[in-house]
Amino acid sequence: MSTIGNAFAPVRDAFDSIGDAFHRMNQWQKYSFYAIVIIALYLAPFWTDIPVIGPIVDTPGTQFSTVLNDQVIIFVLVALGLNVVVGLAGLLDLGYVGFYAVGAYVTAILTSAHGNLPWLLSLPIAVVVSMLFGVILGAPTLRLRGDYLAIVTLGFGEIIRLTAKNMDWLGASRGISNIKKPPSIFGLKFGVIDPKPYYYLGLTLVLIVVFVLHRIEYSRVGRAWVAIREDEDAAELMGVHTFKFKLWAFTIGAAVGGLAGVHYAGKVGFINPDNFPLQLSILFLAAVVLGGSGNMYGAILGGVLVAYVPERLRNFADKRVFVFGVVLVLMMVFRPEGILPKRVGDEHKKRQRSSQNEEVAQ
Amino acid sequence: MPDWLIIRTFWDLTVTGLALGSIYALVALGYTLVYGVLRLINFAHSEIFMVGTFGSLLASSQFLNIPLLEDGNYPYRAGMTLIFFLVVILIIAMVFSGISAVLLERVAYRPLRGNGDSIGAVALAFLTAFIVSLIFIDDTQVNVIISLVLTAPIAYSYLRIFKRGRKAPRLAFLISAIGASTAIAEAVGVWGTHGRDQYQTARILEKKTVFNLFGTDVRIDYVIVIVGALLMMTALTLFVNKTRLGRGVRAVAQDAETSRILGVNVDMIIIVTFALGGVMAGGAAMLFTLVYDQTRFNIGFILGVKSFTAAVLGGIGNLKGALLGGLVLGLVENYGSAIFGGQWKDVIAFTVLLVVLMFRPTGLLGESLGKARV
Amino acid sequence: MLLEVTDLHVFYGRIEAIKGISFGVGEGEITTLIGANGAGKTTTMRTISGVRTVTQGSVIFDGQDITKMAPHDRVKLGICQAPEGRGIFPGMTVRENLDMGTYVRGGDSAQKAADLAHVFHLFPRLEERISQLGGTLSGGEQQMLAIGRALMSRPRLLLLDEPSMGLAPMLIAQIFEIIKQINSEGISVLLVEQNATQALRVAHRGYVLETGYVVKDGSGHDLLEDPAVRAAYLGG
Amino acid sequence: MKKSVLRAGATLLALSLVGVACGGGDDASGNGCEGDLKIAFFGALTGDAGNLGINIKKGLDLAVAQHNAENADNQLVVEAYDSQGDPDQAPALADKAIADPCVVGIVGPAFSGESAAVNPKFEEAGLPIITPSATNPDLSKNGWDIFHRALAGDDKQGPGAAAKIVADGKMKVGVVDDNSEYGKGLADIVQESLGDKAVELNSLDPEASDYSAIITAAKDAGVDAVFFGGYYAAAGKLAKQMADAGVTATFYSGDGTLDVGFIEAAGPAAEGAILTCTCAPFDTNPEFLKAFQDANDGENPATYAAEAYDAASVFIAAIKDGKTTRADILEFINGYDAAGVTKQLKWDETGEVTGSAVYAYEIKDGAIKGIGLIE
Repeated sequence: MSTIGNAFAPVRDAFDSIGDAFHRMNQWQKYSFYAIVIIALYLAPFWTDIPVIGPIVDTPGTQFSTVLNDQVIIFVLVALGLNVVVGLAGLLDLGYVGFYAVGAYVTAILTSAHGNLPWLLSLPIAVVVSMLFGVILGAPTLRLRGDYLAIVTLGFGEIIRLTAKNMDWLGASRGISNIKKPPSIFGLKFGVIDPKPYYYLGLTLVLIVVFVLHRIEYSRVGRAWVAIREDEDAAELMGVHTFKFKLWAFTIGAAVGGLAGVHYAGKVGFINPDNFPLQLSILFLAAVVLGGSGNMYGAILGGVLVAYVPERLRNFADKRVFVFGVVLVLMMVFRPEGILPKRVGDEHKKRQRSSQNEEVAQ
Repeated sequence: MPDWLIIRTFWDLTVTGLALGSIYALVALGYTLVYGVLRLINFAHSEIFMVGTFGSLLASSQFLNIPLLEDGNYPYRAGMTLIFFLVVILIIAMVFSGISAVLLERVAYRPLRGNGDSIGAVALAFLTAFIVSLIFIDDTQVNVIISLVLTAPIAYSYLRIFKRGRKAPRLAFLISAIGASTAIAEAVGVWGTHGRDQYQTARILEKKTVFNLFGTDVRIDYVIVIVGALLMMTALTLFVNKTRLGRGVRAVAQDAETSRILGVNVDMIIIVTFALGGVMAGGAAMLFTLVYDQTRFNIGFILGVKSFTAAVLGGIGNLKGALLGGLVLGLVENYGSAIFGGQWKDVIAFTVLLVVLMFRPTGLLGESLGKARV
Repeated sequence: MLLEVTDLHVFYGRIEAIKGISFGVGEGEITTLIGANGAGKTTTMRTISGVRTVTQGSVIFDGQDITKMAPHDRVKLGICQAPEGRGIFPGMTVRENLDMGTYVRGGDSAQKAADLAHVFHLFPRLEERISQLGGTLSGGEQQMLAIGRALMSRPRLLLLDEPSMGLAPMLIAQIFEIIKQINSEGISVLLVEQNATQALRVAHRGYVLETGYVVKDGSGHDLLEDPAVRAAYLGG
Repeated sequence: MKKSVLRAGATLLALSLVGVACGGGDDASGNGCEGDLKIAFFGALTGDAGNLGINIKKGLDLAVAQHNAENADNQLVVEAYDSQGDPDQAPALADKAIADPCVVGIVGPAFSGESAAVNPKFEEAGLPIITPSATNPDLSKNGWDIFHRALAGDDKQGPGAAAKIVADGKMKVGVVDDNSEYGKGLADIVQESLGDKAVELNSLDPEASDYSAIITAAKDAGVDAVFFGGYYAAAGKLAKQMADAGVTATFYSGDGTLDVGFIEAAGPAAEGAILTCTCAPFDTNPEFLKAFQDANDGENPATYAAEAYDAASVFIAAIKDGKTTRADILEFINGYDAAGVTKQLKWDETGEVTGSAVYAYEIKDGAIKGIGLIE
């Protein structure tokens, strides 16, 4: 039997060779490349005005720049956070929407329902509270393995949503309105209609998160995560304090999820429990795995796709969720590691691919 | 004794809790069987149940031609006719669920095991052509025709890709499952005759009280559900423990590699496993429509999450655990609702799960399909 | 020859584990493959059982080409293996484990009872443990169970992968006695062993494997006497 | 290879800059509309609550079609924004509507939840809205100038429903809701109005299948009526399961249940159920009824269709009056006072329609029958 992987090998090789080309660039070239990409991204709300590209990227029925912020930025932030939990530490979290909800609710409570803090001040508080929730959920449950953790986290997400729905103090099913907006700065007015300032803010948050996560990933903590993901028992034997690092993964993931919630609450100004359904957790997970679990840039791409494609496909409004489901299956059948799989050393890569060839019935 | 609602209505809550719990348990069996054999959360199992409810809907409305109402009243049947109708509906629901479970395995899982075959390739090819044609034309009939034409060449190339197949990582199975689940539910929601609305199923069983339990009237449909579920579960346990294929299922669950060496056809066993889970879900679906006489495209989701919770609560991979978990969950939900109010029902269910797993990390009865014995 | 393996190549992903070996097992003979860890012995066994796919080469059993045959069809032909590490189903009783040996064959209960009696005759310990779970047996008992289970399939060719691994010397001697006895009943045996001395002593024919190649072959007796083999595998 | 990566990035950047240059920050709120003016539908056409949105759009379509037939030189277009009733999806649609200068009025948003999410946007854009169905009382308390309701809110309906229940001689009323913004809001008002006649039975999950725990509590309390705040699908399941469990209490519910879907779901158990709505019975205005039937293959207008027709008529009246900008139309609406098919259309400063009424309906022989005004 041929052992050369699947028919997407050319695609994978293309990605690999782009990656290799990138790695061969010198410092100066790399930085200018980053700069170009980042500037282009900041200009994304105007892409629809570009002659040929505009009609291709524009979303029918919905405002492109609103989609960029409300859907794409939120999904990218969340995917980045969830990637730490699922992709790096290998912990299957089906209730990640819970942290997103915590971030949004803390902001809502502090700036509207029970307080009058400015949005900016609520941000660090909400992030810290989200991390606390990460610890609260993680500490008792991280001893559970794989699929048990999945259902427990799923339950956690539901508990958060239902608690918000049933407690008057949290606005119950009415939700919380009049959430404060981010402060106007550099001439950017954070109003109700124009989504562009929120997008700039969101993109900035994404870049900061990417930078921070990048640092963490290549630190001792990141290496410990990889060790846990590959073989938890072996990691434990090697002296990695697995519980501590798993908890860290959970907490950092929660912080990013919470941050996304803060950004969302500040943008929409009104939240209610129905904004945080269980299905959203599943979409978040789909984003991470679709893009390439374990690779930050894969997670970003996955977030963009899962958020953007259904909006782009609004033409066949009621069939787009069906199409999305089928696309997920097809993607997993033909590119199971995601679009941008995690990049590993060449030797390691070979070993990994060959071990995936083992034909054991799972 | 304090005069609490839960105490006043204890037996009432118990009967209805056991009935709902029996349905949870039957669906939980599907999760547990597949998990036991493949170590895979078959996320789309909930939709297998949903398909079963539509199977019983079609059975009563199309095959048996029973109207929803006769002169403004339910079309009750009695005696042998009733039994015959119920059996026909049960079998058709089981066939619907069983076949869809097996198809699901072929399309969404088997190719990921690096083992795809022509049925999976054809189905995936058809779906590919269909969604691609959807982008250009939004007319279902035309789409179907285009897709049928394009199926063969695409299937051929898919089959070639399968041939070079390799095994996908675990997470990919879960996402594929989620995708399949979404697609199945949405397909019914989009192309079903009532779309996303509720469907009513004909009620042929008059819901009479059959006996009185500590002052609570127990209705015939609840008795049928509980007894039916127990019978089906016993049949399944006997099958798994006493038959050759059943032994194969247990063997693969415990050690797939050795099973192959001893001549067990693992692919065959996986099909059997999905079929068994599907048949149980079909039975659950028939019992469900018997009590609630309605269904909907998204009916599987909540019930699926609950049943999966039940499976984990009892110990996933463990047949007795599925039964115990289902019944416990049904009861806990009902008692909890009486104490804290219905809106906290799901919170209570998940909290119980959390607490149980903290003290017993592999559920009430622990894992392992192989160890599940009568 | 009952089993003839010709120019066998097997890959694990991109790594070639077996690089073209040829050997045979004669009808009614005990044949042994000896070699160090990683020489490819277990891979060879799994290939003969059909669990691993062959990249190149052929496997002929009793004149029939079985290179591409599914594992369960090979068991039907009479090839059965007691795998490395014994592969006992931990959640099944001894009786159920033995029944798994007849999984493919099916057969009537009288036949099964006779086979069971035969296995219990060879391994009286198993009868004592009949309703105990496989996972609770000792290492020696598990090995007996693995061999017994393979015998239940009424094999023409019994594949034994490291039957002496992890056992006390007393038990090892006992196991090899039983292998001889099984062979004397007309069952051909392919034996893979690190314990080369014992293996060559009972074997009619032996092959020495090194990193995917056959480096030497001959009768069991000749190999035992071969100075190079002695130096490398027999501890002087 | 490395060059090409850089080049691709640079191209993207250049294109973006071109985009900025020719995009120009045009503001949407002016009347820069080229082409026909649009009246937009905003709400669910697909998704779980699609039925109600479809009713509304039919009313809107009828009004616009009548206008277009009579005024060949002044054609209007109906633009539909299908939010699926989801507050998460609504903002991007609202922004699109705001950015389209031709959209001068909105019939919607259909639901209370999405209204809370997007009405602040419409307010800031000065885009007038008339909702034919969002009845949550809090909506009119936000000081939105653009906000108008074509029917009374639940603060009118709730006391009306309670009055009807009391008038029917019920002494012990179990109050249940579906824990939605609309359902819980309405149920709370009903419960408050009923005072000590009410027995709180808490909330149910509309997506769940089994309501036996709540029914057990209702049985235990010995209620002679049950009021349900929520939508028709859950109402049908609840009514049926209550009947199965031998609860003989009369079933009451609000406008969310006023749909044939309720009768379908509840079967014979729906008989005798009393529903309230601040919307008018479909046959209130024979002229409208006939026009609607003619346009829809003899189908009767369902819940909110007449209110949507009224809402659209007000926008059309403004446009006929020569108003073409959002600001002018808004001013026109705020000063409007004329009879519609359902009621006199005149709004107070909070956007509540004056002179509204609560109607009662009964399910009889498998159909919805209006049984008149509740005093």
